[in-house]
Amino acid sequence: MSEKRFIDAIRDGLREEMAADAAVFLIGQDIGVNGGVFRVTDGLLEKFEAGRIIDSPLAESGMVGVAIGAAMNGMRPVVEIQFADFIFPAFNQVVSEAARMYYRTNGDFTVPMVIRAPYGGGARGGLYHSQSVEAYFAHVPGLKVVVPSNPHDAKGLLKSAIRDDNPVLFFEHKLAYNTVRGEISDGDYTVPIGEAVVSREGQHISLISYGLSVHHCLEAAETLSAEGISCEVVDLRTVRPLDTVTILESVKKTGRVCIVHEDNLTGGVGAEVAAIIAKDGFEFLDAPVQRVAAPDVPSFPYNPGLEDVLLPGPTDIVRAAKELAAY
Amino acid sequence: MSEKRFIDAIRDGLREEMAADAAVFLIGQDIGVNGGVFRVTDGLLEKFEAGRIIDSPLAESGMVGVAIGAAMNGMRPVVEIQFADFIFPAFNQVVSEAARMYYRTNGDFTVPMVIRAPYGGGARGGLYHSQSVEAYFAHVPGLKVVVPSNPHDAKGLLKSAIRDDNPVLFFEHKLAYNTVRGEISDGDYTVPIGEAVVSREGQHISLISYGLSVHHCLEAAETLSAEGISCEVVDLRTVRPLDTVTILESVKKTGRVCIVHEDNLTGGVGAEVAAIIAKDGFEFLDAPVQRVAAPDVPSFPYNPGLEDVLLPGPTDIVRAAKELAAY
Amino acid sequence: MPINSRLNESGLDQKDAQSIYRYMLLARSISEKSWLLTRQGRVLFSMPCDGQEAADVASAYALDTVTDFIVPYARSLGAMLVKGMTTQEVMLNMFGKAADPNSGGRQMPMHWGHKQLGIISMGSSVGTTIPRASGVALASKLRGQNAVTMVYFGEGSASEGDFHEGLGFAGVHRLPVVFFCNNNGWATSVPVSLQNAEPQVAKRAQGYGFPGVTVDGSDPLAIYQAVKAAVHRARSGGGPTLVEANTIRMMPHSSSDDHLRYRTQEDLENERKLDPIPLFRDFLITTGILDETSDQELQEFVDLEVEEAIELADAAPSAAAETAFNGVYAP
Amino acid sequence: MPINSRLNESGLDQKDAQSIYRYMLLARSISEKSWLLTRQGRVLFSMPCDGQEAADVASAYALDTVTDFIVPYARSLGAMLVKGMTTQEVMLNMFGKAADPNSGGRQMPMHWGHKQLGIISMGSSVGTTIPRASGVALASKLRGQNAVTMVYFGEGSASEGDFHEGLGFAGVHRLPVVFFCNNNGWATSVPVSLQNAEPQVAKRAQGYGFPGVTVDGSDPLAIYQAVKAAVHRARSGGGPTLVEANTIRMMPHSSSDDHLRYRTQEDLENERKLDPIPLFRDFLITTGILDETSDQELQEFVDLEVEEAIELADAAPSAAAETAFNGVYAP
Ligand SMILES: Cc1ncc(C[n+]2csc(CCOP(=O)(O)OP(=O)(O)O)c2C)c(N)n1
Ligand SMILES: Cc1ncc(C[n+]2csc(CCOP(=O)(O)OP(=O)(O)O)c2C)c(N)n1
Ligand SMILES: [Mg+2]
Ligand SMILES: [Mg+2]
Repeated sequence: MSEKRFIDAIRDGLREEMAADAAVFLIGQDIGVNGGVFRVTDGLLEKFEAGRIIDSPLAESGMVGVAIGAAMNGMRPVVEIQFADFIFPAFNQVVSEAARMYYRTNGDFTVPMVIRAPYGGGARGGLYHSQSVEAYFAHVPGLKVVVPSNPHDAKGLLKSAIRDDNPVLFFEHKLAYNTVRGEISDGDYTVPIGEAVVSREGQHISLISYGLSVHHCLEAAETLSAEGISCEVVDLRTVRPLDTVTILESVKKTGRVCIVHEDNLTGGVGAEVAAIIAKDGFEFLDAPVQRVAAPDVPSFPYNPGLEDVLLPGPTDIVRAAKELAAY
Repeated sequence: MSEKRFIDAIRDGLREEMAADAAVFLIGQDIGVNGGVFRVTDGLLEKFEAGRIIDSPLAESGMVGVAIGAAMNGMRPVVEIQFADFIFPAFNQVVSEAARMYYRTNGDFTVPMVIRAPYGGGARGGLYHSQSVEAYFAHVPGLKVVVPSNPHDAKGLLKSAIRDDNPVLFFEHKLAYNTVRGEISDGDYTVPIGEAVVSREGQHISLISYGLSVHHCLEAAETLSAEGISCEVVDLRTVRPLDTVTILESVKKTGRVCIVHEDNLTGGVGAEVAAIIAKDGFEFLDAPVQRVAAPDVPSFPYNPGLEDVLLPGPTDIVRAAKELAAY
Repeated sequence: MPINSRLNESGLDQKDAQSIYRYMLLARSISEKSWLLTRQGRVLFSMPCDGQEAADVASAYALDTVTDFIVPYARSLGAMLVKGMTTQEVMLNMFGKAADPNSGGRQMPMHWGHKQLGIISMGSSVGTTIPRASGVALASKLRGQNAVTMVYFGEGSASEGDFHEGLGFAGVHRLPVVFFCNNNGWATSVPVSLQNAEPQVAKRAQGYGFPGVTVDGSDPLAIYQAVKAAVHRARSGGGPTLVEANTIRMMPHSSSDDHLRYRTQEDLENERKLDPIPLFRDFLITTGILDETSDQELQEFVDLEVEEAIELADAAPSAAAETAFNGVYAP
Repeated sequence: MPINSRLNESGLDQKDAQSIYRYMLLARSISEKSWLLTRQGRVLFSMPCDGQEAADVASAYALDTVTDFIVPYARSLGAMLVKGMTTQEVMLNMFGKAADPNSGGRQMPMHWGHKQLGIISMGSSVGTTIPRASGVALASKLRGQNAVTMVYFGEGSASEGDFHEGLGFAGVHRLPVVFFCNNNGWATSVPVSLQNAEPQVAKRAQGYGFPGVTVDGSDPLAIYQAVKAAVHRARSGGGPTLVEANTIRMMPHSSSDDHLRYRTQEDLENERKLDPIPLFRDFLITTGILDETSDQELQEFVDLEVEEAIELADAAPSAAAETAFNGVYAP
């Protein structure tokens, strides 16, 4: 075990998988000499043969299309989209092509491709460098969508994603890169895609979340415990497929649920989690299903005051949890 | 009042709005001489001056980008995407640009644009001519999303959409064009965006739906009434913004809900409706919230047997409703 | 140029010419019969390739049909046959049956894909194939394999942004890929004049730093020669080429289309003069490579092959309905 | 060519030349001071335009600044000034304040848009502006107005599919639009050699059926002349032109970038010789249009204007936090 930053865990994961499998290569904007705008790929260029790290032209659809083609011809590309916000030009390639290649060819072709992208607000990036985009992809059969919250999971899930024969979207909160640290297993390990984990045990309320918001939940749980409210924090880790077993077990235990994400409320991943609970967890429920999320505004404005008022955080979770506890 | 086909109602709406406002123009593939692949614009070319109906190159992103630009310079474009499935190349223009223009310019610019597209399965169109895509857009602040079920609403909502200063997505089920008929008001009328309607009153179960699926609900309600189960059918008509008042009123009345759509289950519009009910309708609920939707498969395969087994229909609704009634 | 030396110059021998002719006849026969099947309601959809058989067949003939890759589009039937898809397989595809190697009936007819044959699967969203082809070629290059990838598309689809992004990337990395554009002058009902102000797609190549050539789409020898050179260039590290064939579309866009809504009979009849099949037949007969009798026999043989395939495909089982739920994710 | 006749030939008079020079100085001063503000943490983001002031200013100068439209990109500061945005407004934008006419602090700095000035709002997603510009021009044409639309973008952004689709459409409809590419050789850290095998973007124009020209981006007279001709062509129904200026990028990509990770000092110093401001100053002084004293005065005046704007903008109120919830939908 050793302590690592989130960013280093991801870089280690990339380096180890590239070293282990010659089919793995990276493609993205500014990922070569420059090491990526967040420096995730810093130092990798020197370590590998030419062609293993490709600085792409400014053309997201082409980049993903190229990766799909390479994946269909035996490679395992890892694409970096500079900001999650800029995945939309490639939406058609991801949703119409990568996601359904296996199904449409009746199992003949696979697309073992990973798309990594930094997401999330709080970095004063304005409307186009702050978005959460996981909900769009969590709706798509054929895709897997991973949003890790800590270095250990990030590395283990990234390795699983690269070894997976399906296209996987892998979202990394940009604030996590340098601020989130954690213990990480030694050696080669993986974390399975599709399994949630209980990050903190609790009795009264289930806080269900993923990505950076898990830390807000843990913080809120700490605050609430001082007031005698015991929260269980479920870290989904994967938002497609959802681990319904772990979700429902927690609901069964607590009977009260608050789902938390940084994405906009309406049609976010929280909606699906709430719908699952409203059906299969109905008998366990002692209170309305709460959601804490960004309001329905197009991402976060640039001006810090305007951004901060929209960013969901521990205070909002505490408020919602108290409402639940009082119900 | 007169009886019209769904397709004629839409064509009338287009023609009347074009005649009434010189700023309205149409752009799409094959919509000119050919009248559109579904013939929605049939006969319009001769009626209007050159330039009012533009046959676009095969370039959806460009087409929508052009429409946005024209809308920002005083026009009210109506874009036809040939099949809803082909809106994905334009996803970035719709989601990053049109949806947030008003917000990002602090109210300086509006984008009064309508995007029409035929959606839905059952026409043996295979994986790329059968999709429901409304959920992707229902997640986007700044967009309005309309899915009418009958000729009267289609015409009235289309007129509202064209006169709206926000970008509106308008989805028309391709099976409805020639098979769904209905009475339609005379003269110039509109139907407001954002208001659901109760298509059939009932006591025991609320069937909440939109688009062609409303007809499946009505059929199921008829079947169920023979067995003493009284269903209320709520036609959402608009899936963003959702009419939560009408939804909750119906749930309050019945206490049992089944949401129905043709789109895939996970992350569909039904998830958001269920989440709203699980929160604000929790006290009214007497049973788990059910959803009837297409399974999580990438759209509908071409082979009729493979398609039919996936298409949700009246039988599925009857089954779900009986489960609810028995709960 | 004397007719015989045209053959010599193209690099093809008499056997090749016969083989190309046979594939062209086969593609035409399948296309025509598929059309009839849609009129009879036995098949639900077809996209005829009538008029572009020379382009498809002769271009694919310039590939190493075992190791090279094809990224097709819906009208690439001729190329599919050259690449090794059997008439039987094509007909299983037309009928959407379980044994269809392209998709087991999941995709619409003529949505090709066959991993073992090196045919990279296509969906319906046009243009997406183009960067994919660059990616297939990139993979070959990264592994040091000298396979060439050829991608087919229509001039209408070349308006999509993916065309631009796919060609741009291939240029930068000098990828072993040939971009083959069938310019038939129509994107469904939209004439080329409303698609692009420059009607020849090949003119765009210089913007990507590699050559573009336009050839007569009714002349299999010219097509073969142009593509052979492009394939050689690609295989020897010279990078991509954009080859454009000016072809004709003798039939409606698809079985759902009625081209008389936007084309005149006269226009269609004029175009028929460029039908590559009688033109090539005349050439082969004039040069003594073919005689009337063997042509007659060949046509009958081909028709028989297609008829048999139709009957077998029609009788073949569809995939069991429950299988529609399967195979969303690879294990 | 004798220096004075160069001015005559360009169609500009002495006053114009002085005005262009003043705008160039102003853009440089704002850009430099904004950079400093980011280093001080008073402003959070900037995208310097240092090195491309001639391209931005002289091109915009060729427009009718009242009736024509500009679709800018983040480095189009010089064009914004010519189009009528005040230094004060620019600084309100840099500080993200409520009175910023571009977005009231909602967008990042240098994300321009101002309806009354005919500046069409841009977001961050590069390339999307290009078909939008064609749409703005289409609207003018449909209404029979003879406004011209000019859209600015970098050569890196010209790799996006939207570039292709925007130019294609404009060509077909002969729209009154000028596509202006600032080719500074870099897309952040990616050199043009990794962006496209053909380094000159203007070469792509012929593929869309209209002319493309490349000009020296450090020479305001050449730029003005080329754009003037393009604007004239557009206004008189001749359709679009793609004008490419070979410019330099003297500063890092943005305040978040460190260009020494991928560029050498030597490279930067060499490029500095093409700095358009001293070059144009020399020209003006040699031709007697400017003297050292008035130049000095002008620079001080400009700097003062910027300093004052900074202080006012810094002191100006931010939008109230609760307003962040407002204005998602137009009423
Ligand atoms: C992205 C997308 N938009 C629209 C369509 C509908 N469509 C299918 S083929 C076609 C025309 C294609 O024209 P072209 O590329 O010239 O090929 P051709 O049919 O002439 O051989 C259209 C509009 C589609 N399949 N995909
Ligand atoms: C769609 C999209 N992808 C990536 C980015 C990130 N990005 C912003 S500017 C830029 C480089 C732009 O290069 P160029 O167009 O040449 O303009 P320059 O900065 O050189 O003036 C990149 C990669 C973006 N803004 N939008
Ligand atoms: Mg064509
Ligand atoms: Mg550049």
